[in-house]
Amino acid sequence: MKQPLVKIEDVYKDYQLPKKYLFQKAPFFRALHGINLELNQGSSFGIVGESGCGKSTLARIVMALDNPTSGTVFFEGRDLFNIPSAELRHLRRNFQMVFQDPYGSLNPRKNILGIVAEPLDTLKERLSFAEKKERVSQILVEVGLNAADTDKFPHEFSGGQRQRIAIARALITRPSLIVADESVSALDVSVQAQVLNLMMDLQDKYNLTYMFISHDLSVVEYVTDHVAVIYMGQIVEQGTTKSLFQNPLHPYTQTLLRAVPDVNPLNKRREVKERIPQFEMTSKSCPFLDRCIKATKNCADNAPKLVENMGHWVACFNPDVA
Amino acid sequence: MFRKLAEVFGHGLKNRSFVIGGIISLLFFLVAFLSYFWTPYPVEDINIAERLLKPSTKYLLGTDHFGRDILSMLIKGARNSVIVAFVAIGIGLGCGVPLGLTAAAKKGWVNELIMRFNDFTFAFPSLISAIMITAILGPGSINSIIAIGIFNIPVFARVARGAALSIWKREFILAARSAGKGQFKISVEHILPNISSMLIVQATIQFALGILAEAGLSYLGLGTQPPMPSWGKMLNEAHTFMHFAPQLAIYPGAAIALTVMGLNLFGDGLRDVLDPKLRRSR
Amino acid sequence: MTLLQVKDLSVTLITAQGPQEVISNINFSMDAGDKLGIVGESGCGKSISALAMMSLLPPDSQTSGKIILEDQDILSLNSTQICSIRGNRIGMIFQEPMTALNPVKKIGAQVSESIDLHMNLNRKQTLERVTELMDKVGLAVSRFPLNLYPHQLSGGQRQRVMIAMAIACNPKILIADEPTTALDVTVQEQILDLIRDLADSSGMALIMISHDLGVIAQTTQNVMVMYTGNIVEMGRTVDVFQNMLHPYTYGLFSAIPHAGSSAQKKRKRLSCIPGQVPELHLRPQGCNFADRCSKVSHKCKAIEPAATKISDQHQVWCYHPLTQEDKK
Amino acid sequence: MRIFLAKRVFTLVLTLLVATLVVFVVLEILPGDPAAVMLGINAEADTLNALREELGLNRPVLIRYIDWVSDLFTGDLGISYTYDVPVSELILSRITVSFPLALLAITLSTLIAIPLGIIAASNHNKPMDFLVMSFSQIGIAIPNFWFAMLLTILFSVTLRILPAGGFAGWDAGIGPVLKSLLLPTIALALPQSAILARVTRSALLEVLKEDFIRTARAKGVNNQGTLWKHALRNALIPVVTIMGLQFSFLLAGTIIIENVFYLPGIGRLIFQAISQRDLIVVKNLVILLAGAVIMINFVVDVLYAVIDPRLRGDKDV
Repeated sequence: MKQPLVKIEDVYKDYQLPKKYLFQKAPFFRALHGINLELNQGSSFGIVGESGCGKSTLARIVMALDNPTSGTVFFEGRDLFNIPSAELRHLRRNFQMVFQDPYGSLNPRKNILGIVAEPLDTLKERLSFAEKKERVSQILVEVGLNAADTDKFPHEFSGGQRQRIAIARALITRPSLIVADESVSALDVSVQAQVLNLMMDLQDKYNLTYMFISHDLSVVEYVTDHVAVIYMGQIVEQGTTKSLFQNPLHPYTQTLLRAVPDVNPLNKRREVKERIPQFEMTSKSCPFLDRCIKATKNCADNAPKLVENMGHWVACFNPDVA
Repeated sequence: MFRKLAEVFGHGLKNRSFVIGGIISLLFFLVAFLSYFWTPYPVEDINIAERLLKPSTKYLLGTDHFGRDILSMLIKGARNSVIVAFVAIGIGLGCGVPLGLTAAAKKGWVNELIMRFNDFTFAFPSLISAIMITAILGPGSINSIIAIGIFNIPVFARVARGAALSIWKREFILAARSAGKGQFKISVEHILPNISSMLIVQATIQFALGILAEAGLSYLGLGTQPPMPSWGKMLNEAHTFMHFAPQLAIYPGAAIALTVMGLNLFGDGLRDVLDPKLRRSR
Repeated sequence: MTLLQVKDLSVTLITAQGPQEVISNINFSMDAGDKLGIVGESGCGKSISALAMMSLLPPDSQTSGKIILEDQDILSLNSTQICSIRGNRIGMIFQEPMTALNPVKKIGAQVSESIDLHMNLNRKQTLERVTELMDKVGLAVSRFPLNLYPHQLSGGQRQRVMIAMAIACNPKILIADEPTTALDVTVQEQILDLIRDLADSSGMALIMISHDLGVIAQTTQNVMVMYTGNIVEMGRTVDVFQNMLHPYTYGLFSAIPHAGSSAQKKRKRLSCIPGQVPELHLRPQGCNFADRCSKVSHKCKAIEPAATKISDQHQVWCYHPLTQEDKK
Repeated sequence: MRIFLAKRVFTLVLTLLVATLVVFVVLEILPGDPAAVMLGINAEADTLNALREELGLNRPVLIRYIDWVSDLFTGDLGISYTYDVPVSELILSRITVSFPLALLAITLSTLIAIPLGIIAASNHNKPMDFLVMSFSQIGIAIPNFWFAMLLTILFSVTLRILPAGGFAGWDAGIGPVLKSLLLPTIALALPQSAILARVTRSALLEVLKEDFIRTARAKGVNNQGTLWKHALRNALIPVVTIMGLQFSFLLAGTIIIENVFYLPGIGRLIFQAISQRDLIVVKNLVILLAGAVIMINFVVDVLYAVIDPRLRGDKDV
């Protein structure tokens, strides 16, 4: 079997919280709770969840910008958290990131050349200024900007153009993986469509792998071929986009999908029923217990593991098999 | 670089504080510079016969109790103020900014340590440090430089850290880290340029404060020593003659006030000139 | 009965490029109990028009036209009269629940403030009213005591406090400016339900401002689509969303990836509107959308189009409304 | 709130300890032989030895430090070399001048500054604002001792209605005391209030831009109401910060001002002690001043939490 490009292995991430009593052991917040994933070359993998579910933390760990508390990430078979830092720096040319905020992700004090060329430092060979400029101009054209834009500064561009610059920066080292953390969320729909199209074209051209993180389900459905739904730091459902979106099994996935307001005013939504939690939540319970309409005693006592069901994986004792 | 400076300057010309403050500050520096080449009379010349003269065409601002020319002493005193304030700013920037940048980059106990050090140094206003130093070394202008410089360190460290922390949260820092840049390189390449305008503004304010502090120390006799004239020292001497030559108290004080006001206005103007640019490009 | 009538409203703001007209001559009206949506991309003037109705624009802005609430022109009132309308006859909810509440005041005090200002109640009655309001927005006082501070609540809960504040004095109109943009979908769903239920049960009119077509579709009966300070299409939500006539409205709809796209065998490119929303000082002459429009003609570039009535309920500001053919 | 206080008290004690260490190192160890410093270069060997013996300088450094710190707790600070009276007595008698002066000054400056700041902010960009700002620019630029001299020239030399200096003493009654403290208080307070007014104004203007101010206005609160009920408390954090800082400047200020007006306070004492090289007095006075500043910083930190509930670290719902 072919080796996966990225292998996320049992990743936990805890953040310390401030103490509430003086002599208490510092409490922690578990942002990620045993995440296992494999991303194959050329695929686009979606990570879906609400704010605070840990999806951005996961992105940062995959990018080796943050250390997991336990577990690790393999990139092209190499353990990112167990290699010399010089090697990691060099390896970084192969995975790059496109961020959410087109205004915050470009240093306002640097010109476009400086911004886009920055990842070139991860290459082993040192490039001359002329070589850098040549490569930057080339990539700018590729993302739909002008080769002459190298001397301009970020504030001279609109939000959509800035996001193109960010894509150019991520692409300049010809990486195999691009992690896109809410990369189109801040854009207006008309611009969002342009940027999505660009990303799709680039994927076809360079056989890129995307890890596409978003809270926008319709965008994820459109862009990705595999998807994982994260709730409170755990994967609750995972599978091919097609099977997951057409046949969501986990109550949480269903809640998410149903909550998206339909653009057709004739498709009136059902009212949400008020749920009264019936079971006491413990550290062993299913994380979705207090919001689940199908919760049982079993769910309160044991956390379900991911099991295969109807062609994809779901962590639920009572999946909705229609 | 030059294009940017020219741009800032162009915006500045529309700002009243920037222009007025800039002109006053420039005059002050020119006068201080002038003292190296020329003063109307040598300030060491004691001429008891012509003591405590009122302003006249010979002595534009009159003479003091030793018959020294007040104008000459003011000109030379400007030089003294500039040097003390400059070196003290240098100490503050040189130690404070790296400390602040480190605290912002490292977080954890390093940050805690630096911040405690900061709070602690704040507990010793320059006058108290100067008193301690004088108590063991005896008075001298070096004292004032060290004392004011030490007090400047936590000021710059705080400004640098505060500004740096907000820059560290921005996404372009994550981008730089994904490009394999370490904390030091990021601090120098990304953080510093983005907080430099704040540091410059703070420096002009500290410059003004430094002049005030130096005057205070010299006034108490803890700072600059005779025969080098200083504005604070002149005020101290004027105090003795307050009852029959009150005019002596006017000039040095006015010189201090005008200079400090000029620098403060310039700092305010500079902040306004630099700020909207920052906001727009965010 | 006409509750609110906006006549020839124009707003000019002072920007970095000098004074710019951000809203040009918009006209609309609504009756008691109506639910009106305003939709458009950032910078189209949808929030500005809401702020104009509340007279909350920056002091250096210029406003012309009329905003008639029942029988009063809001734009002609002095500041005392305006204050007696705000929070009393018009309530408003803002986008950022995190920053829209005063961090150093207890939530109970923040909700009771508008009651104290506009209703003549004694302390006990005020407390009763606040308790009733908190119940209504789903923050029962038993679980959420009134002495909590905003930072102790989640985003959705804060937005509920905002809603309680806005409806405290039974306003005639509730303006919701992107009330759920900062919230997660599941929370958004609850907040939208709450707003709609409150409007239905009290007969209060609702102006829902959003960039999200789905939100507008699910909460409004009428809608106006705005682009760079102009209304480009207006009508019943069903008509506009099912049978859009302006190329811009159509462009908006085709640019969003639709649910069910994963069912298709081959991924299609998204159709998108070329170019970008022009900056205010770079708006073209004539129709503002001309530069990005597929059906542009010479006329579009010369003269701004006036309203074309398609039916009693449906108007479009375009010389070349789309036909069924165009949409294929 | 409790854990917050506990943490702060812990840092307070730690900072105070470090302060004693620094003062001890600078004044007792760095000079090498404090006795030599006190007596000057021409001192005889046996006089030096006698003084060393008296000061206990022959004992190990660590013991000396511990002794001093415990002395600080008991209040037995030794005997002044020049005045030949217990240092604690000396300090206590001088504090009766300095403390009222500092208190009067900070009160006066706050009473002037906060209203001025509010007036300026509520008349933003109007003539009143410009007037307040001009006052502030001038006030910041004027050194307090020069201002003190100008006041003396005007009220004592020219108008002859207030004393040019000296302290009437508490035995003379409250009237003469206030009369002798009036000019020093004004000289200290006005420049301070200039800074504080400016900070108050800019803090208010900053807060007035916040979203929740718009919310308040949307509720129908008028301009005065938003300013007083919503903006003011939020603006207090920077104002309190600056007030804390000003207190330390004020201490420094009193040293100068007491010398201008010949007031027998702590400032005058420390100045005299330095010129007489009375290290015992200097050491204890410096730690007193530094301790006062540290205490004020502590109070400011606690005030933050009183003003802003977010800083209390309370439990969430």
